[in-house]
Amino acid sequence: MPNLCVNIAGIKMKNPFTVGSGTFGNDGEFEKFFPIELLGALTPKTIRSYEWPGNPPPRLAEAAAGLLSSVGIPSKSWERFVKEDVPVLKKIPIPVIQSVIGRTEEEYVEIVKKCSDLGVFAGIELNLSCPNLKQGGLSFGSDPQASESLIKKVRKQTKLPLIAKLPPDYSNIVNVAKAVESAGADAIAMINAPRAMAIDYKTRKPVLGNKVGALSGPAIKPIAVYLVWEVYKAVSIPIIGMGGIVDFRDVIEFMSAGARAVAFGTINFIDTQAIPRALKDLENYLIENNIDDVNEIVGCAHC
Amino acid sequence: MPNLCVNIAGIKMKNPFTVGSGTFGNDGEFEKFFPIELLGALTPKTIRSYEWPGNPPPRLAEAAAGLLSSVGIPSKSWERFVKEDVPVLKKIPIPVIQSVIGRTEEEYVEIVKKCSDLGVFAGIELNLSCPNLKQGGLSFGSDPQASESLIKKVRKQTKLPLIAKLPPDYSNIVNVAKAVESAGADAIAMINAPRAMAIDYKTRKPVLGNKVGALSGPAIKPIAVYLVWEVYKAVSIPIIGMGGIVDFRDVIEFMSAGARAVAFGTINFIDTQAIPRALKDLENYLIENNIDDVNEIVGCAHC
Amino acid sequence: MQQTAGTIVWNEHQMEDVWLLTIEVPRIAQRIKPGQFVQVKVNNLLDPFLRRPFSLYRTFRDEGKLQLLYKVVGKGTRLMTTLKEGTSIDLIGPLGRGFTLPHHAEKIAVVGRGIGTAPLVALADEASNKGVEVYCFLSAEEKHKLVGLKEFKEMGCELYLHADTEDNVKMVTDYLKKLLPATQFDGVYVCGSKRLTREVHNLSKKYGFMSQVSLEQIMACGHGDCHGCVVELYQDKERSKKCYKRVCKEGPVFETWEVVGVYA
Amino acid sequence: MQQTAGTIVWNEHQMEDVWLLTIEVPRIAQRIKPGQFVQVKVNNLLDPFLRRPFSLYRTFRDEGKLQLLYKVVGKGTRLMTTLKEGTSIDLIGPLGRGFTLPHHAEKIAVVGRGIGTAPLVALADEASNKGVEVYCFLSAEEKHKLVGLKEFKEMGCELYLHADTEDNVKMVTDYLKKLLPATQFDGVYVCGSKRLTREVHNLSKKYGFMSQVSLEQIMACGHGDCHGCVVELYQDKERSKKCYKRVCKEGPVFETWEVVGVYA
Ligand SMILES: Cc1cc2nc3c(=O)[nH]c(=O)nc-3n(C[C@H](O)[C@H](O)[C@H](O)COP(=O)(O)OP(=O)(O)OC[C@H]3O[C@@H](n4cnc5c(N)ncnc54)[C@H](O)[C@@H]3O)c2cc1C
Ligand SMILES: Cc1cc2nc3c(=O)[nH]c(=O)nc-3n(C[C@H](O)[C@H](O)[C@H](O)COP(=O)(O)OP(=O)(O)OC[C@H]3O[C@@H](n4cnc5c(N)ncnc54)[C@H](O)[C@@H]3O)c2cc1C
Ligand SMILES: Cc1cc2nc3c(=O)[nH]c(=O)nc-3n(C[C@H](O)[C@H](O)[C@H](O)COP(=O)(O)O)c2cc1C
Ligand SMILES: Cc1cc2nc3c(=O)[nH]c(=O)nc-3n(C[C@H](O)[C@H](O)[C@H](O)COP(=O)(O)O)c2cc1C
Ligand code: FES
Ligand code: FES
Repeated sequence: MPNLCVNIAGIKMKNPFTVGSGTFGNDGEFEKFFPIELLGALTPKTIRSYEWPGNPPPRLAEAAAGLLSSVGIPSKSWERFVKEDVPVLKKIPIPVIQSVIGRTEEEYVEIVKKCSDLGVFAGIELNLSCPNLKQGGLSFGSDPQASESLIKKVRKQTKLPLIAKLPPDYSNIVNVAKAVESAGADAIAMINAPRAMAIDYKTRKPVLGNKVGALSGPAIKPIAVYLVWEVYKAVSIPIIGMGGIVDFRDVIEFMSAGARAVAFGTINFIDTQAIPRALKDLENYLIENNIDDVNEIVGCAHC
Repeated sequence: MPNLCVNIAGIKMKNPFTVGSGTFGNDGEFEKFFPIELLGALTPKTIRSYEWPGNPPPRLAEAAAGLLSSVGIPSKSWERFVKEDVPVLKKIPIPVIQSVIGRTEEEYVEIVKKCSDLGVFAGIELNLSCPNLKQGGLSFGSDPQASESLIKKVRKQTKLPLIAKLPPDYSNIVNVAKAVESAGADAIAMINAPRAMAIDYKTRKPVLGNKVGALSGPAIKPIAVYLVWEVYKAVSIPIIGMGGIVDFRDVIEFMSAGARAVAFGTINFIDTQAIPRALKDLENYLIENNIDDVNEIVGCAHC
Repeated sequence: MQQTAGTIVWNEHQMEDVWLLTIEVPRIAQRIKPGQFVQVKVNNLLDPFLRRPFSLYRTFRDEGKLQLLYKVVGKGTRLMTTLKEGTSIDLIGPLGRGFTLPHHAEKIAVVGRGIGTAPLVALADEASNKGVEVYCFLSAEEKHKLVGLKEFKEMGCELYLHADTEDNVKMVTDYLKKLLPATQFDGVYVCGSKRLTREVHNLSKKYGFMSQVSLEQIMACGHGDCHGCVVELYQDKERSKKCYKRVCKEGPVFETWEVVGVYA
Repeated sequence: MQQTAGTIVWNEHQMEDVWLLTIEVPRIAQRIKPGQFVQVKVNNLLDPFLRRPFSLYRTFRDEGKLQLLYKVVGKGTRLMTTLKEGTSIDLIGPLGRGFTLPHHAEKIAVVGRGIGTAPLVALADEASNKGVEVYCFLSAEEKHKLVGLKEFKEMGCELYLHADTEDNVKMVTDYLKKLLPATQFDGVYVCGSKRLTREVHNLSKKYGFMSQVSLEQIMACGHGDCHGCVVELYQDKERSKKCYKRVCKEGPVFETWEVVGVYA
């Protein structure tokens, strides 16, 4: 059997598979469709340090080979999170990477400290890229200075591996990646869904309640693979690659471009069996191709 | 009959339809599938001031609801262009907008002057966004300073309407749009295809000869509409919108977002009748919706 | 709730643009309840990209079969009409919270308009099997577009019909109004019209019966994970605070008090 | 060249993973020549996104019909097997530069391997109709995978067959070699194998006959507009300079001297 374990900044994953934050599980229900142990790590939905309703409906529109969404990271209060979600997350038998967001540096610092102090997480993912918020997220992730300053502050709050989740920002992503690396981030997750929008041809008004949304799914895969390819050349911390992954072929594509782990996102909404199937297919692929260790394919398209 | 005429910086188009440079016609063959008079304007493939072979094959890969390509703007010599192409372009009974590119400011200046002096073009489109070149194109279009400086120099060479074609660059596009406007560009064409890539899961190497390519087609439409929406808010020069247009509904979507004209791109490769059909459908739509003038829908999603 | 492959038993045109799809899929058919729905993958391509949600229309538990009644409105439903007998179809279900039929219910009313009548057929079926008396109030633009007539008749339901073209002053709930309060309903269930939902809700307040409505919203996952299908509803019976609820998870069946004044 | 809807007359499984598609489409069928191809829209969805190119296999001009012989290799061709008799299919054609049959040709040879034999059937058909004698040299991995046997026989061609499994030292061109120079060919046409292309080219240099090869490359438009389907070939007979040529426009049929040493 080939080795499937990967190590993301000290987080030991028994295979390279995780999920895109916000695209898998809810209300403590992480095993609706397959045993959670199949995953290398779990990345639950981004939380805030305060209660938040999210964006007004409609929040979804179908796009060509993709999904347009503007959920806006609804969040329960910290108290309810601790009472309702943490006990469930504690019992998860694989590493849990909690994704967090803030509107200001202070809010990021607060939520990172709180999460770190809980002692249940294997790592913290900083969502620097939510495309559906007026404040926070993207305003950090598209600016090398702002993201560097933020990571430095947050770094002091936790010894846990810090993963910076970046937006698909062509001209800045390489500089932002370098900035978060030098500021002490341990890994990069990419890409978050690019900002996008649809207008109803009948009403000639935006389809989404929030007007602007984000595009995810297979439509964005060639963009995501390209950006992973570029960032891999620029940094030495590991990359968790995502954006349109559907099957094991996409997994190999992202890993060859430079991702050490991969996240299944939007496909979870449509094919709840995508992850178990891809895991089996990946194993078979490695065997058939005489690859002993999945780590061998990381970045191999660059040679 | 509703009015379909639009005016792009003095270029009078009898309807809002043009084609994405590089996606329609060739070798003087512009009427293979329908009479050219159906178009409001013709935008032939980008030319250089010198001969160029383009990128090595393979240049194409299929993507989800899109096309990945890396043609790299092959170009004949200026002499052959003048001898072989110009006589054909002269006879085109609609405005012809010639797209041009250079690797340096000097090359842009040279090709703009040469084209302007020919006296056959209704306007010149500056390709500031070719995603498949090592030099030129994108390096200008993703940088407000560089594009401003370039437009200023080029502006002096011609009295023809100057259209700046921009790349889909999230963090810079609004600033670049403002910069080209203030430097004297008369219109903006957007978007060019975003950089993208595919890796063959069997060989684990890039599929394209050029490794990196660009993604076009319906996959990118929600991104393109969003960027038009943002640029429309920032500038007052007209926008020629494109990116994944397939039918009249997409035309209305782009125009509602703020485009005054639209370009059909990749769809021309797949459905040679897309333009004539969309034109008829657009007319019917305007009639059914009691819209007297197509200009009324420009930007109407913003109200 | 599970994702599983069913086999198409038949797919036949019913009337106008309404089709009936019969699927053999025991693992869902034996569990699904009236008001719940399934998420259908229309083909195995990326276009259309999302699954399409359809309510349970009828179920034949012993045979492991269920039926969906669907109206052709766009790309996905148009493709569904080409599904062939004997081929396989990928479903997720049962999904959502169905209708509540009170334990000792004796009489209920269903109020449906157009294709919105589909889930009410499932409910009437279950209720009449349990010996509950079912009154049906059906509405449509035109008489020949009324949905479920034959089925309700076979179940022995009392029928009240209304078509806009024949009498556009009245509403089908006017018949319901006339029966009240003489006839006592243990529950009134509505689907397919905001106007009828408001009417039912007003009558429920006046006469004190339970009333539920089944909502629709565009969905991605259908199983609570994407938070995309929310509608704004009242949070509690006081109707002072509003909140977002997921149609696929907290619904698609809601109490009319949650809905009326916000979403309907 | 035009885009037009044809009607599927039949779509039948031939052998192994090879299918035969017969389309009634007079406007293309009456114009298309051997070696030319059509661009097929496999369905009317966005997946698959691109058209798929297929060479002319046979044409029945009087009936306005043409045939494509296709091998199932991926998503597009798999979907093509589901195309139903009587339904419509969208085509662009005729496309590309076909084979050149010299005016006073008396004898030609076709050298095909696997599904690459398809366009050679069209050529043999035209040639034998004009009274040209056709020698066929066919190769495949296994004997039962040889393509076009029945058709070539019906045309009265002389057949030379070769299967890797039965004799993997020899090549099918060895038969051709033996006939040379005693037999004089006015043209030799090859498709489906780089190795066979090189062999044919070497023989053509030695014995001075014209030789052409049909190439494949992934295509977007198929009609010269996208510049995506280029291959690197020799620019002129001196074979000193190379350049990019479009398979869909300058090809798919090239002279072997253009190809051998660069692309084959
Ligand atoms: C819980 C629930 C139960 C339903 N039950 C039935 C039923 O029993 N019979 C029936 O005919 N219809 C039912 N619908 C509506 C049905 O899902 C839509 O008509 C169908 O999805 C339209 O798909 P389309 O591709 O034909 O249309 P398109 O216009 O191509 O759809 C475009 C997009 O909009 C979405 N969409 C369009 N209309 C609706 C809608 N009303 N609700 C949710 N999403 C929509 C589609 O999923 C798709 O993403 C139900 C909807 C929901 C939410
Ligand atoms: C001029 C020409 C004539 C052809 N004639 C025939 C014929 O008569 N019979 C036949 O069986 N096949 C023929 N082919 C090959 C045929 O086009 C491909 O096998 C087919 O496109 C594969 O599609 P798919 O979706 O099944 O495979 P996929 O693997 O899903 O295709 C993926 C992508 O690769 C492209 N592609 C894959 N293989 C080829 C190829 N060999 N050439 C060009 N594009 C390819 C497809 O268009 C698609 O974009 C011809 C190709 C060309 C260029
Ligand atoms: C409905 C939805 C909700 C999402 N929520 C979050 C979130 O809370 N935090 C986050 O970092 N990313 C979020 N994402 C982004 C995904 O994690 C992922 O980065 C993106 O969708 C690209 O991957 P995909 O194309 O495979 O979905 C969300 C995406 C979708 C579609
Ligand atoms: C094969 C191909 C060649 C292109 N060549 C050019 C070009 O020469 N100059 C240019 O400005 N844009 C070029 N483009 C970009 C298109 O004009 C257009 O901006 C882009 O494809 C987005 O539109 P679409 O999605 O409708 O194709 C090319 C695109 C493709 C697919
Ligand atoms: S559709 Fe995803 S939460 Fe309801
Ligand atoms: S496929 Fe477009 S030029 Fe050949």
